[in-house]
Amino acid sequence: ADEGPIKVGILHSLSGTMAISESTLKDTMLMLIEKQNAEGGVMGRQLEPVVVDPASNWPLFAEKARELLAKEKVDVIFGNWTSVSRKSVLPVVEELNGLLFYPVQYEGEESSENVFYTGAAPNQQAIPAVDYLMNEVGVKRWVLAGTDYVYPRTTNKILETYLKDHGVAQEDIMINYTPFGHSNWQSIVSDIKKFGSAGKKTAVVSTINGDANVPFYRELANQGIDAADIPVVAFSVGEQELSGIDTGPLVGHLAAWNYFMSVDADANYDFIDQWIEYTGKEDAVTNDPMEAHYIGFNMYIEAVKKAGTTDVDAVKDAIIGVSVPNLTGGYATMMPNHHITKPVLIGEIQDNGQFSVVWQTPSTVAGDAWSDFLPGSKDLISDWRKPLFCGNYNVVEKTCGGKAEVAAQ
Amino acid sequence: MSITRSLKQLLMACLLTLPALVHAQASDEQAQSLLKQLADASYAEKGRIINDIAGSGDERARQWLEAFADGKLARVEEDTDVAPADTFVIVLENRGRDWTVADALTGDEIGEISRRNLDSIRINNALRGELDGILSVIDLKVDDPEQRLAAARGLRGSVDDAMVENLSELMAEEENNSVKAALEEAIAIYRVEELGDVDAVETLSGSLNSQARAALNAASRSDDAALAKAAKEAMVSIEQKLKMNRAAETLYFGLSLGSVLVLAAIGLAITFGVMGVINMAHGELIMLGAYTTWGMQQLLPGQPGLALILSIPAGFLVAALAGIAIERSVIQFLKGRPLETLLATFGISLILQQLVRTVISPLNRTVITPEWMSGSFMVNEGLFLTLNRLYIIGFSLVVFAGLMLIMRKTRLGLEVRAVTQNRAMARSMGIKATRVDIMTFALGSGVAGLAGVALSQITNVGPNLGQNYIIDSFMVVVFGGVGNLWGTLVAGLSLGTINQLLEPWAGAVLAKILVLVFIILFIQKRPRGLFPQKGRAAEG
Amino acid sequence: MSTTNTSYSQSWLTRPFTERSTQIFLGVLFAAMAVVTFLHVAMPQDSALYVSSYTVTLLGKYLCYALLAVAVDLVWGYLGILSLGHGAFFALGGYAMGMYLMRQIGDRGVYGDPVLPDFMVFLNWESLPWYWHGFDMAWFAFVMVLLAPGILALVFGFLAFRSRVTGVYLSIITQALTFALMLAFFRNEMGFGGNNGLTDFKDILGFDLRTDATRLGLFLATGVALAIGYVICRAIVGSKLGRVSVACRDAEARTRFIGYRVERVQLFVFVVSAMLAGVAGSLYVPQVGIINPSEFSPLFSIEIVVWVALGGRATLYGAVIGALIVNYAKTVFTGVMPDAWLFALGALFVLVTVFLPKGIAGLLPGFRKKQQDDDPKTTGTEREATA
Amino acid sequence: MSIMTELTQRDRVFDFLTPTASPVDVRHGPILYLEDVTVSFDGFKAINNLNLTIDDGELRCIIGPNGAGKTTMMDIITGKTRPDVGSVWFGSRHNLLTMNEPDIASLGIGRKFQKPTVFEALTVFENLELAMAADKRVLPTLTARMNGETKDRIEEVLGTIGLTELRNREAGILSHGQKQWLEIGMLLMQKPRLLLVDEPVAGMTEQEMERTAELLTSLAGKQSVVVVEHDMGFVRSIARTVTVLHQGSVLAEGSMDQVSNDPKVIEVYLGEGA
Amino acid sequence: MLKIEKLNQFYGESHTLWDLDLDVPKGQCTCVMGRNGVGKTTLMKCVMGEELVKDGRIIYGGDESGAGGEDLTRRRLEDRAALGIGYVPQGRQIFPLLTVEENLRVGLAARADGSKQIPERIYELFPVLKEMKNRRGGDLSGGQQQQLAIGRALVIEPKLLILDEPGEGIQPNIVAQIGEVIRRLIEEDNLTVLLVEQKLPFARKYADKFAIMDRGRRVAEGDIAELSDELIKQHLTV
Ligand SMILES: Nc1ncnc2c1ncn2[C@@H]1O[C@H](COP(=O)(O)OP(=O)(O)OP(=O)(O)O)[C@@H](O)[C@H]1O
Ligand SMILES: Nc1ncnc2c1ncn2[C@@H]1O[C@H](COP(=O)(O)OP(=O)(O)OP(=O)(O)O)[C@@H](O)[C@H]1O
Ligand SMILES: NC(N)=O
Ligand SMILES: [Mg+2]
Ligand SMILES: [Mg+2]
Repeated sequence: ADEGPIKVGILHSLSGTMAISESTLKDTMLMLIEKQNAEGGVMGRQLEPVVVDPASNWPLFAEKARELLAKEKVDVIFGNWTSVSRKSVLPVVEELNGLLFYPVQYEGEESSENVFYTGAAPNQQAIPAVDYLMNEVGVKRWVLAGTDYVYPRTTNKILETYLKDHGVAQEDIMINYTPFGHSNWQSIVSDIKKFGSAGKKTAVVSTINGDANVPFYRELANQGIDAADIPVVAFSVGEQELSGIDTGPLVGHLAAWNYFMSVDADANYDFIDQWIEYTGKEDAVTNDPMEAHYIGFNMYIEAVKKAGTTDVDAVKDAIIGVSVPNLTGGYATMMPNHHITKPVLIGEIQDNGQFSVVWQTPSTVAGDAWSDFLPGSKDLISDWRKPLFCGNYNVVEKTCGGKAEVAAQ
Repeated sequence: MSITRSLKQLLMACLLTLPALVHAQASDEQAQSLLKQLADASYAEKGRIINDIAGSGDERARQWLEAFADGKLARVEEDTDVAPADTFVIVLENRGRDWTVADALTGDEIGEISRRNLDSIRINNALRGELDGILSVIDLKVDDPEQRLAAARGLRGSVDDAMVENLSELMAEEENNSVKAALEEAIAIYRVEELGDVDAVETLSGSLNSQARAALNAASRSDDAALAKAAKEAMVSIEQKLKMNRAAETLYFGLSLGSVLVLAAIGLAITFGVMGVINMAHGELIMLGAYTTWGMQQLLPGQPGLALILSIPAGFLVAALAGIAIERSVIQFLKGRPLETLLATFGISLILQQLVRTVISPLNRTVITPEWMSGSFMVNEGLFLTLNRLYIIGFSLVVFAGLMLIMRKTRLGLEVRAVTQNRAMARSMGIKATRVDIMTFALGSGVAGLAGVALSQITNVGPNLGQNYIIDSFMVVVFGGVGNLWGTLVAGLSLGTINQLLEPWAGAVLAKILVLVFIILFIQKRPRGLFPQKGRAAEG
Repeated sequence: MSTTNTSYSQSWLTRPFTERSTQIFLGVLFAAMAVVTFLHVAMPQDSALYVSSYTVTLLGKYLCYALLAVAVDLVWGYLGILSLGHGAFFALGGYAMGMYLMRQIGDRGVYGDPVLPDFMVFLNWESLPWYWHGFDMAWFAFVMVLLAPGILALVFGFLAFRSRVTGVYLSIITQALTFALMLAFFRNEMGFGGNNGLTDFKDILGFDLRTDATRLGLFLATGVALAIGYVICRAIVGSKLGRVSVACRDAEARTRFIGYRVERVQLFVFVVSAMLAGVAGSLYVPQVGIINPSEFSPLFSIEIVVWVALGGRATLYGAVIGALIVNYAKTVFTGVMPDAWLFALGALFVLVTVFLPKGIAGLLPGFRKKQQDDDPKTTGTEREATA
Repeated sequence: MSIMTELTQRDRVFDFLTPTASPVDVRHGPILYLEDVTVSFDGFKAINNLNLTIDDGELRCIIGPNGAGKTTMMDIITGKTRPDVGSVWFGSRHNLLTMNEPDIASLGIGRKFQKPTVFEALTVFENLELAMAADKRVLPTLTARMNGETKDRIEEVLGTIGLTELRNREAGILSHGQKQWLEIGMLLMQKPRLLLVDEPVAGMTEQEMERTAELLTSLAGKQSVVVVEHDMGFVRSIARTVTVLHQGSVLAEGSMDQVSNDPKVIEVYLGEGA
Repeated sequence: MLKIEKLNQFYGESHTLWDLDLDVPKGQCTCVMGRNGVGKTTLMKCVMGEELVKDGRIIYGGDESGAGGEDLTRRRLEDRAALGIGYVPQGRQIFPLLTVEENLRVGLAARADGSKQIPERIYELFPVLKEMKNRRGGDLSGGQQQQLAIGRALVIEPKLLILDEPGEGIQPNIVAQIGEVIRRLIEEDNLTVLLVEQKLPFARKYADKFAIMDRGRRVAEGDIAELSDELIKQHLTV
């Protein structure tokens, strides 16, 4: 209904293992909503946040999504971090025709009519990072280390194909998976050290997630692996993760993101000031998923204005093509595949827990829902505009993948 | 690379001819212009400018280069109260929104400037590597032999034609044998790699240094048959040593993982093993210890080592007090209902976790590793024992010994066992059971706090810390045999070792699964753990 | 005394129906199901009394948990086996059902592969692993719902009980079991979808899972399953075997000396309980729409035990009450006080333990004093049959 | 209903599960032989080369100092403790050392423990019910129904042990002496061929002792009974043959008079005053 | 030494002790008798403080009439040992996983003189305890455990010794010895003994006074010499 406040569901874990990452995103949303309301809301309507705690429990994510959509009747949801939580929520959002903005870098291989992916797809993070290491740093030997779940698995699969396409031999690739929260990195780091002492420049591409990073970096430092010898480029370590690590010994290790807190742009400084004021903590940090929410939120606002309503279908249509400023001085555009355009930045860790950008893509990169480097998906594209209106259109077979019944409509 | 080479050459020359670098001071305009070039240059050009700066002979050069290497050389973008635009500054404190800076030219602290208004001069790993090389060449000449040794070791694999002659001279003059040997090795690597010198292979045989090995490795694939043969022979003896090293390393990893398990479990061996409280909040008590360390470091900024040492008593105290609070408020009402302690302590653990999230932060906290605990202890060139874990092994043994003493040799030990075995009877023998309960629970909790202090040095300090250790802790206590402290020690160490033995060929995930399966099967063989309570009393 | 001696002469299966507590339980359960159905079907959507399908599904989920809790109470309350790994059986039943549901997707997955589930296409699996065969057939999957947890419990229990593993030792190896399974299922190589597990189900037995009717059907099926599970447990507990179980719980060695093969009693009850847990898991999966290795998490299994303890151990209905209350509290608290709900839940656990030693069931009228609350077995210092 | 009953009793057809219960072979006289049995705990020989034979239908008293090994001997017979060496036969067919506790119990060896152990959470009635001789396999136990006959039997035993009034009380609250009686009752319910009774009259009054004596003597003949007791009055009142154990082996054996005048027995056990 | 007045005790609903009076004179051995389940052990537990009493008084110390004594009902269980009360409970209640020596040492804390040594006298009395010093209490035979329980109570050198069927399970010559010890302690150390005993010969031989209980009440008392067959028949047979 187009009256009363616009209800914004916030579906981030505030307890359990993921609270470490997700709880700031809840605060980010609250801050953005507060600011928007202070500016008069949207079309004269105020925004009203509805916060729930899915408690890092995947089925609970689905339940809470249903609660938000069916019971609270929210107009849009911002939420999720892990892929599994998104997978859990996805059927609910599709069934109840909701809108979900997902702010975290992920493995791709998905495009839902109801989900907007404001984090990076692999081609917006992993591939450019590897390009950088290969071309600028001259890395010849690769360690792909990740937590054992689907995002690292897929990313590494893509990278493995990509590296081999670029002439890297099998024996120059070492792949290693560890469980969530892995804390004993001694022998793995020792293996990396050995792998790296073969005389060729070696780098570690890390998709290690969350809590496992602190002990990992500590072990690196203690075993004397220096960024100058074997740099580690991480896709899941941002300012927030660094705020829990003694960064002294990590200076020079890398991360690839679409945003860094240290980026020298006015929009960014404003955002940081706003965040510091909102949290009341001088040492509060911002990070990439926060930027993704910032972008997603603004895109949603623009789309609602454009559509003139919060009606889900209208917003879905309106949002494609919407462009809003990002925090790094450029613009982000919502593409027809529900992914957005992003610049890719490579940063080196500084001793103050910040990244210093050492490289960035010359222009923004559009997110790819389906990877070009996986056999199952290289022929798939996604386009949610009519007449195609399909999340997984096979350009070879000219069919709309598994959604045969949708195509038939 | 050639730029650096010439720079090195220059440095080497200075080094050998002059007692120290001549200190001249270039004019400030010159310096300003150099710094401006550095700031505006692309990464590729920055190398050359470093060269110019180092070669300028300006005594401030080293300061600039170090600041640059640390990413702390910056330019003021717009006029401010403290400095006009385009002033080059060295950032002294780079946290928060306003940074404290010093004028790069005068070296004087000039005040705070908003980060918005500072443009850091960018550096990357490649440049930093080169800078390190330059600085280490300079270090070859210092008085401290340790520093010289480090510099000489650092040179291995990076010697080039430009340096080799000077290095040889330096080696001849060197008095310290270790430094001399390191220099010799550095030169030999160069000779094997670049000149294919068979004689130099001799020097390298037996060396465990990875650069030396890489050189030999390459040489063994050389077309020169004599060289290849010699290199292969040298490799054999190295491989032998490496095998030994690897075995020792695995053992060390195992013991260190084991000692972490022991530390985490040992408090539980008291509260659960001896008192019979199924203490699900044990992990959160560990967490409190870890947060105490963080708190201490906040209280004593800049003294992480002292803070860490003070955290040992403080962590014990905090966790012990929390333990007493738990005992008094809940556990004491559950006498004779041991299973329900599970329910209550589970609730307590939820509360404690959320308390930390609410009061402190849901995010991890930074605990700094003091200097003396970071890095490794070198046994030989191929075997390094990480210091933090070395300390933890020692610490866990000390904690264990202390507990053992308390439980075996003091009155409390006897009384707590009597109370848990037959509370009513113990009381009729005059034992103040309530006091014993409090003290024992406090002891167990305090030891959990100690574990937290230690764990803060290897893992996250965050609200989930406890959750990550609770399952393992129960596993260790039970595997060792409930109520047997020795059992906890042996169980922890052996599970750690088994895990590390399996990990190289099974991978981390499968190794962990195999350890769990091993525990399940082992318990079939010994249904009461490693050190069971034997005899009539236990069997029933 | 509700176990009057006269009831001993009844057949084990009919006895529960003559018991007051079972009659009340079934009455309340079926009445609640009827009311929910009526309010859902007959009330207009905007009525205050309307029960939305969201609520129906939520209730269905609670009932699954209730059945799981009953299964745990059977082994813990009456047999003295504190299983800290019952989540494993629940999850296995869930996976069996999930595999069926995955196969039902057919070519409607994102990659449109008619046989391979999406995650396999995605990770380049060439063909269906052998253990996935047969799950396209409902009957097979439903048999596996019972067999997978049943066989695991049989093998595990056979080993453990034969070796006379008891008390905390047993508890901890059940925990190790579920922990190991969790790690194993996390591995993508296992072929169960790794951490993402199985999702995106479309229909069950030909009914679209997204329709309200199917949801209601699943809710009712769960209610019936709970009723049957409850009656089975009651029947076992009220039979002579139930009394032997209690005997094993309190004095295992002594039970052997009067001629009972304790390990077989334990094995039987354990397997029955595991199967019930499996059924609960299988009904849970289509209702929540996902099964993933976190159901194997040791902390989840501990939580189940907490529900039972909170509700009141060794009563069966206490387990149901505990599961319903805790999970309802979670739903409410995570919604209304997202930042502080753990305080509330934690405090609930603590307060119940301290002030309601018999659990919440202890508040009910007619609660039997006979229910023993503490079990010397699991303290590790059992004293029995000693010289 | 009848179908249900039918169904539930179907498992009775699984006859192949029934162990072919071979009757105890006592054609050669003795029902229990212990030969050269030795058991040691951490090097301490609790039973040392023990030889003992109990005849079918015999009532045997075993006495001996504390720690002589009497309870340990019972542990060995019932399968609780495995001897280091030696052999133990029940009748001439069953080697008890190869069997576990429930098998031995089902063969017909019942035991009363020195420290009374009953099922504390179960009522007195239920304690007796469980002990009752019956098919003790899992499914038969599950489907077991109580008929009038068994109920009468339980009531009868309840009367014998004087706990009729407490039949529905939990066994855990019984006093020490009452538990002793309950254990004797459980033993009676088991109808074993061989009863091993460890200190039955500890804590009983004189008069109860007399009742116990009567009870045990009445059982002898049909069943074999081995009684361990320190109360000489009681032993004297029931004893036919008395065996004296000392330090794990037989010190003396014979009638009560013979034994009580044996100087060795007097020295280590009875004392001058007895 | 111990004066019990109008003691009432309940187990939940069931009223176990009824208005019970009992006098235990100093320096004598008072024997409580009664059939199974009449409440003897319960009475002992009340004196020790293991069970709560509903009402009534237990006066310890003081003179004949109890004046100057202390009301035990208000004392916690653990304080009673320090007052000099030693307890040998029914069923032994030794600490099964402590060694024999540790079992004995447990009592040392309650000793008035603060000695840390186990009195040699105990080993003299029960040589088997010395022999088995390092064995776990739970591994001992029944009779050995009983001896340990008595030895443990003597460690605190009590002024009042409560013995609940001490002879149970002990070989005859040692039973006799225990009797002798009791007498000796009474005579030499002016010990007061409260004894529960079913065995008449033992009671007759070593006790000074008797009290008979029935269904929670005291039904008879007097000097041991007055314990007639009639009383026995009336109260001790079924
Ligand atoms: N598990 C064990 N470990 C060590 N010693 C044991 C163990 N079991 C029994 N003993 C010792 O073996 C001896 C025999 O014990 P047992 O219980 O058989 O004696 P008993 O003849 O029954 O004595 P009582 O008349 O006192 O009951 C005792 O000295 C006892 O301490
Ligand atoms: N914990 C309890 N709860 C309820 N009733 C109990 C409890 N303990 C004992 N009783 C009951 O109280 C009564 C007295 O028990 P008590 O142990 O004092 O008897 P007793 O005189 O010592 O007998 P015995 O000679 O057999 O040792 C008994 O009827 C017993 O069933
Ligand atoms: N999408 C992730 N990082 O799980
Ligand atoms: Mg004995
Ligand atoms: Mg008594």
